[in-house]
Amino acid sequence: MTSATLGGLVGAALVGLGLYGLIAKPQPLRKILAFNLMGSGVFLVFGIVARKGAAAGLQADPVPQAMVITGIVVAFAASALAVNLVLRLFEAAGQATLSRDAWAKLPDDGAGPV
Amino acid sequence: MNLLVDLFSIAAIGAGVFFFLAGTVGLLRFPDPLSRLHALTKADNLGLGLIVLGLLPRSESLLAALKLVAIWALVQLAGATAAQLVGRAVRRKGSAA
Amino acid sequence: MSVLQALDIGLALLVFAVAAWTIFARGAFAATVGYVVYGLLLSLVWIRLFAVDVALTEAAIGSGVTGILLIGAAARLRGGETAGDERSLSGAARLFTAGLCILVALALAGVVLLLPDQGPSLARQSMQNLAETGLGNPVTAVLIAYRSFDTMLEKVVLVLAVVGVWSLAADRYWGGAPGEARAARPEPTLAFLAQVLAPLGILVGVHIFWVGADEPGGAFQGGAILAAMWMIVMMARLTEAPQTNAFWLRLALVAGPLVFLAAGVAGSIFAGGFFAYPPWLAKPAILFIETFMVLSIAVTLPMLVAGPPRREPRQ
Amino acid sequence: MADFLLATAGVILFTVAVGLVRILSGPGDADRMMAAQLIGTGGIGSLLLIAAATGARGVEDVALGLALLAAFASAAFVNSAAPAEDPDAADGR
Repeated sequence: MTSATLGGLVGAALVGLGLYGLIAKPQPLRKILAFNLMGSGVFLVFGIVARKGAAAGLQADPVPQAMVITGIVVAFAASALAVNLVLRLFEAAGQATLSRDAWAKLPDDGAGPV
Repeated sequence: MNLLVDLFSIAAIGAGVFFFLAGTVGLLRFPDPLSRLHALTKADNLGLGLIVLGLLPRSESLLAALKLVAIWALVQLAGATAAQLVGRAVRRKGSAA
Repeated sequence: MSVLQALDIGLALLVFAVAAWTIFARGAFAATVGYVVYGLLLSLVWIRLFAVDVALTEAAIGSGVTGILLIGAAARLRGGETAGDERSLSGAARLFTAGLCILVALALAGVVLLLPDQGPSLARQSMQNLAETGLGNPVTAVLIAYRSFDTMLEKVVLVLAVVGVWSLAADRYWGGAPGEARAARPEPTLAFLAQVLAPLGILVGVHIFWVGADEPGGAFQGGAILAAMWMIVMMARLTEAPQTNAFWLRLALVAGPLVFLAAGVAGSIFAGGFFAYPPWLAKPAILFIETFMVLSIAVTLPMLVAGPPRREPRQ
Repeated sequence: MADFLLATAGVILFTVAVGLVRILSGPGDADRMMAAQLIGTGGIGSLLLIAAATGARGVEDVALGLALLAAFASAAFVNSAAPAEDPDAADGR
């Protein structure tokens, strides 16, 4: 097995792991982590497409590489927005969870201080 | 000549690995955060330093060699300050931190 | 089995184990540190796939800047996880989800295994036209010349993300500076670190941007390192976060996409196509655009991490 | 020689992995921050060794970037762990 195939298999496993975390973990921060994990798994799978497109003296196809670079930056921007939303939720409501029971226990509808 | 360079690399890098091992053993064996921190920084400084030393004669250009030394120096700085910062955090909160 | 294969397998197992830790760890903080470790390991994997430009991006953004963002958030959110959280899915639902996710992973693994050994590739075309761009690094050529529209829009996404973060502010803080007003005295060690690191980091950031024309590196990676340096200086409180209504800040945020767009329009007027560069001007034009992109990235990333305005604007 | 360098990189990654098992599990957050520090140094070491063995170009710059950002996780941790207190007062001096 080549290192490229191995990298792709890791990518596939990461997508599975990330998807599980995204669904099963109730805390928003954990969901953000899981989503990023999933995203990097997709990048890795794309990375082996680049590696298998090695030609013309290059060790990997530059087009997928450039797209992955763009992807990493966009993923960061999205994570930053998501993290700031969670922090704002925590600030406004004193907790940062999407669990329904936890919200039911709050005295008001969670509007909290501004 | 080549053989000599190889022997030097093997000796230095081997010694570097030894310090990484020693650092990990320290992490596993030491009872409290501050002494674990101590073990960690030793691995950082000596381990990476010796590996860089072993790789120096193999670098392609003078610039590459300078970069290797710069990497080691930066890791020194990072290791020393991070150890200080984490150590202060440990002391601030007591041993539970 | 060669040593290299053994190393690859070991690295793959380590990446997988750390990723699993990130998902299954008990505390959010432990999971977050796991993610930072994971990001660093990932740049090793990219080196093994011979994608050094990606490894550099992953090291600077995926591990470095994301680490600041997530660790800061996890530390501030401490106590925000309620005890009832772990019960949110029943055992059966959990099992079902796990089965589903394993199926997805297996399907993807099947695709990976079925990929042809020599896949379709644009490598040849990108090398053939490389001379016309005046660049030596095909990845930079793809980013700034062949697929410039993508890259320009990506810069717009960054600006939109900043607008999104800023609009989380309460009305009265709009236009103010992000971050709480803190104790004036900085942590001395942190201040020392920032004082030593920032000048070196600016040097390295500019270097990585500059060599990006011919070697692995480029505007994203160099800009991200510059951004990290501004962040450490702000964290050490050697400088205040700027007011978000400052004109220079807003100009710097949009300078990258604006110059990029202007270059595109100029191309359609003078060179016969949107984002076309005349060959004799290609390299200077690309470096000119990249310079403003570096500036925008170096300003955007710290603003994304700093969060919404939290102080009333000074008049 | 390449095999020696790769094997060394493998041994370093292995020791780092063992160390990670110990400190990622805590008990405290400070221990966990050490995990980030440990993988930083070990990662840079094995990166340099792998680069020397496989001859990938430009890897020194990746290591340089990682080295620059090595202390950032710890800095962010300290910075948000004690946001409001005066650092000297908190030190008990």
